[in-house]
Amino acid sequence: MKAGIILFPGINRERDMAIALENSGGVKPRMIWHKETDLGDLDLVVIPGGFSFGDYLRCGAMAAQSPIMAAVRAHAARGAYVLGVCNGFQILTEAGLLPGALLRNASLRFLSMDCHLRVERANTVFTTRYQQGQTFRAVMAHGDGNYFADDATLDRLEGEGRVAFRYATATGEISPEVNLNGSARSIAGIYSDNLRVLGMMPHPEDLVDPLMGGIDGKPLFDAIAAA
Amino acid sequence: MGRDVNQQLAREFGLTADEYAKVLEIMGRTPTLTELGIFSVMWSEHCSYKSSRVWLRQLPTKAPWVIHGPGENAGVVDIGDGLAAIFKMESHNHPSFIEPYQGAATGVGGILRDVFTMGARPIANLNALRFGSPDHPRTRRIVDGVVRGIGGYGNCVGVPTVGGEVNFHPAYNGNPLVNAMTVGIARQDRIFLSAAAGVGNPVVYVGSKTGRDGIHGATMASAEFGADSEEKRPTVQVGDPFTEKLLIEACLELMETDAIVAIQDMGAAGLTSSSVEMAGKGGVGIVLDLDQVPARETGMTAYEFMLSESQERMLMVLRPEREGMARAIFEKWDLDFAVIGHLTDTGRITIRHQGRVEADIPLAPLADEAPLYTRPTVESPKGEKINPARIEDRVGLTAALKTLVACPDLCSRAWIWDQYDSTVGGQTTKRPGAADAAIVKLDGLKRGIAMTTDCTPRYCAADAEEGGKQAVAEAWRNLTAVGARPLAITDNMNFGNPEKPEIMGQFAAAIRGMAAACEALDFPVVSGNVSLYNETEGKGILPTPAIGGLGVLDDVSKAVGLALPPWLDIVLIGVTTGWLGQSLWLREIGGREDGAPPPVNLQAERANGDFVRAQILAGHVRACHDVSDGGILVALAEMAMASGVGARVSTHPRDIPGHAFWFGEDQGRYLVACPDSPALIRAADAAGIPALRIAVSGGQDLTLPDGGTISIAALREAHARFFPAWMAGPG
Amino acid sequence: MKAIVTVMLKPGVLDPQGKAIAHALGTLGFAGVNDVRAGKVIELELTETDPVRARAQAEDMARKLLANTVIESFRVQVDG
Amino acid sequence: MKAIVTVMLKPGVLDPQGKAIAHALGTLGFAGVNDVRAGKVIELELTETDPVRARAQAEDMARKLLANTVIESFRVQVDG
Ligand SMILES: Nc1ncnc2c1ncn2[C@@H]1O[C@H](COP(=O)(O)OP(=O)(O)O)[C@@H](O)[C@H]1O
Ligand SMILES: [Mg+2]
Repeated sequence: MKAGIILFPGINRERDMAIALENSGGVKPRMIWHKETDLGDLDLVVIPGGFSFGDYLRCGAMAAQSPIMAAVRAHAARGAYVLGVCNGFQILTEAGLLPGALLRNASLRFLSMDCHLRVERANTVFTTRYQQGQTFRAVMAHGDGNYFADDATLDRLEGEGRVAFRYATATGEISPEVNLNGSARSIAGIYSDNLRVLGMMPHPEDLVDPLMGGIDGKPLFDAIAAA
Repeated sequence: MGRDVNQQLAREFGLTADEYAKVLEIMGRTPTLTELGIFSVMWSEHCSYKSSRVWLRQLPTKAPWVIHGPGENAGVVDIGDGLAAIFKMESHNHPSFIEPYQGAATGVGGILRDVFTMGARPIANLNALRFGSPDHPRTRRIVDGVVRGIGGYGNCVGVPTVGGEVNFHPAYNGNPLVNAMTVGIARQDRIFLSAAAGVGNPVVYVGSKTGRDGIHGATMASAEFGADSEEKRPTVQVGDPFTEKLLIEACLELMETDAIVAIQDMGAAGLTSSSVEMAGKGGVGIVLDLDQVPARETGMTAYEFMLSESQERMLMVLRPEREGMARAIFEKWDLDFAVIGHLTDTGRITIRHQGRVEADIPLAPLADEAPLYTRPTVESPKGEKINPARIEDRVGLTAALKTLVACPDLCSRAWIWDQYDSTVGGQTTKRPGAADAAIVKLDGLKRGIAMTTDCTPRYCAADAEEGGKQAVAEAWRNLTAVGARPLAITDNMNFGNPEKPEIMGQFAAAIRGMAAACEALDFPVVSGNVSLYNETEGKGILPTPAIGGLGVLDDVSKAVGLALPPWLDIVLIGVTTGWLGQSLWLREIGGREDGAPPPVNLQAERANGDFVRAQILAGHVRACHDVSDGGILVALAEMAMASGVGARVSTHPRDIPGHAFWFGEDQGRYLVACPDSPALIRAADAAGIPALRIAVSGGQDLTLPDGGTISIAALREAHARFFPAWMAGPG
Repeated sequence: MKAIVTVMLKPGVLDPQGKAIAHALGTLGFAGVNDVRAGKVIELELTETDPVRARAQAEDMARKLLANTVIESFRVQVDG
Repeated sequence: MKAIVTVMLKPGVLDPQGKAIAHALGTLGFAGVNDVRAGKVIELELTETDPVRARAQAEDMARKLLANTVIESFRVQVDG
């Protein structure tokens, strides 16, 4: 698995992501500056979290216009894998690679805490190491994670099995109390129509080491590494 | 501005008649407006430490592991593996009162720059906050803005905010304290200092453009708030954390090379203090051409350029042959890069602007003849020792515990830290609330850094010397409680008007106490900051010497947190006398804020702590928590709430009243949860350390010695209530 | 020439900020506030001096960057 | 009656958003953008039907809540 991490100015979880990828795959990912235009023959492109361009104007809006995004589009179009986490998810929606948008958290506050995600589909390249319906812990750290799409789009995502994760209780119940950012239908992550592009708000990469509080996020990276 | 420079103007700039006379003597002529501006900021309290320097000298600053003590942008200690921790704390009190969000945000930005300017990648931020009474009409908006500002800046730059402390007291109604601390890590062979060298070398400006931001911020920080503080408002600066993030990355990239001779952030008094200090420390001269300074606004004068406090800027001296390479790095990161001058052998600072010399000052006297005051001190009477037997308990243990865990000074701070990204970087081993000190692991190593901020202002108000001692001891204790080896501290001395003898008396006494504790605990001061004039219309704050402590763990997997596991014995380490003076029980339950604060026995402190640390590192302890605000029962409740596991508490020694035993605030104590308490107590006996088994963990309730029972769920509910409920209130 | 681009959330997109402001105005004692919507305004100082062309430019910028038309609508106003 | 409150940073106050937007527009190939300032707009639907009183109300709200007058200035526009 050849992985690359895209660096936009203001991205800040690239090192966390590199550790998680190397930890599972054994290979250091390539770091790719946003002004580059060629991704080479990477299998996986990761857009990590942070505040690209300060999140000024709208989260992800300016990064979505960067030169590298044409290459990311081509990479996705040829069926290669893309993972966008947090700001990465916001950038993928702004770039039109995933539907919908991420609005301000309903509480209007930054949310930094653990949450539980329910695996809505366990047979994608990202989730083979999880069980369908199981929950795992991930670290939430965002101000704009409130997933929005119109009802037709939400129906289509659900109908096509493209909801990746939902915010849930530890035991897998969906409820407004644990949908802290107010996301439509408790959606925490979605796939592209070919299931090869995944965008998600919480950070699996910050739970891959028992010393940092757990390894709930590790199966996701193990699964990609094995793909 | 076109005003005549004279004594009247000098006074408006904050210089006394004597100070202005000294300026005239140094210059041998009437200074220009720009020169007067430079003198006034360099000789302000904020930059010159003129009231505090004589006292700061008493602090111990040396230890074999100290690489750079006070005098550089931040303190530097050896943490092993060829690495150094670089850290400092700084206040942004006055700006945070005027504009809480931007004041706090730019405070974080400023302290980050002090740390990465020395070559360290920042790995953690902490903060120490004091606010007015929750009932005061301004407090809620200040808390909201300060917390958002700290989060807004820290989250965006991608440095985890891992710890801090918060107190409320009416003495801060008109003057909140916002003290921010940053810790960074550098290789010991790549530490960058600020002393300029190399006549002819280019002086380079990088970062954001200069605007008319915060002109005279340094003198504002050196003056009391009066009715005219509204007038001072335009001096507020807006932070740009995105640019700061770029600046961090660009500087660290350049620091991988040999291009930099010297570097200094532009903090208070911006271009003035950075250029004066760099050239002054290096014993060289400097010429600046202000026409080359990247400007955000048009028509700026030399005076404005020199005094602007625009954020996110740095000044560097480079090797001339590396200029092109350095420029390319900063351009890659979309940052301004401009050669704005060069070093000379004149020993003077010469400022040119639009073909004119706007300032020409000899550097040595500007530094050496800076005013230094030994201001008169009067020590305040100390609180009286309170006999616990004479304080009646009218509420019982259960009700008192429930009230205490819910009060603003003890309730859960989750509402705050839930707004701070504490995990970015992927190395945070103990997040806020998990342990007495935060722990961040070093990438790729077993080693980790433990950090804490501490001060108990109500103790300092009752007895500044004991309070100063206690603040240092508590920081040391909190590091010890996770298993870390305490190395050094940074401090932030927040006091009132130094021209009042009783305030200088508090300052002197606090320093005395701190120095004694630093000495006894081998815990030197390596950096710090002084914030004076924290008063509103004559009313002073509580004396608040905030301490930022740093320790090291050779192996972070050995660290313990405070969450109580089930089926363990809980052993109390240290002597309990039932000290109720200045305790939170006395204030919240007894309705009295008086008495002498608990004394710190430094020998016992050290012995107890060394014992606890050794037990933790030997693997005999599963959870540990120091006993501080609220006493033993509050400490135990905090351990129980952290895990959801209850405990059954034993009876206590008969010679002390129950409420005094369980809620008194004697110092130097810890609760440790261990599987084999007889062995631990035997070891303690052998070492002469007081140890007493006080509880057994398990179940879902806390069962108290008077038979009362309270569920952990109910405690948690009471503990969590205050902040969200208060914040949802009007206004 | 100055162009002012105002970007608002589309009707149907939840506006928690507007809601929070409405609530806060209520607690401050302002009555008679039926609805509040919060949006962004971007003021562009353009070299272009022809109002028609300036408007077209600003609209193009809004479509490409300033607004996300999945959730937002915009209006452009050109000032002499 | 509708009142529109536009809140901008005061002249001279650093506007990081505006700066970043200007930069992004440049990267997108838009030339002739000399300056960009970013602000907020709050649209209030008021019960008040008298334009003078509606304006006075909105100004009061702006001063008390909508604008942070330490660093921001505001303007109010009342729409029929
Ligand atoms: N209370 C203190 N104790 C020890 N050192 C201090 C104290 N206050 C300031 N210092 C040291 O004095 C130097 C100048 O501090 P300061 O002016 O706050 O730095 P900066 O220029 O970054 O604002 C620093 O090295 C700082 O660590
Ligand atoms: Mg400095």
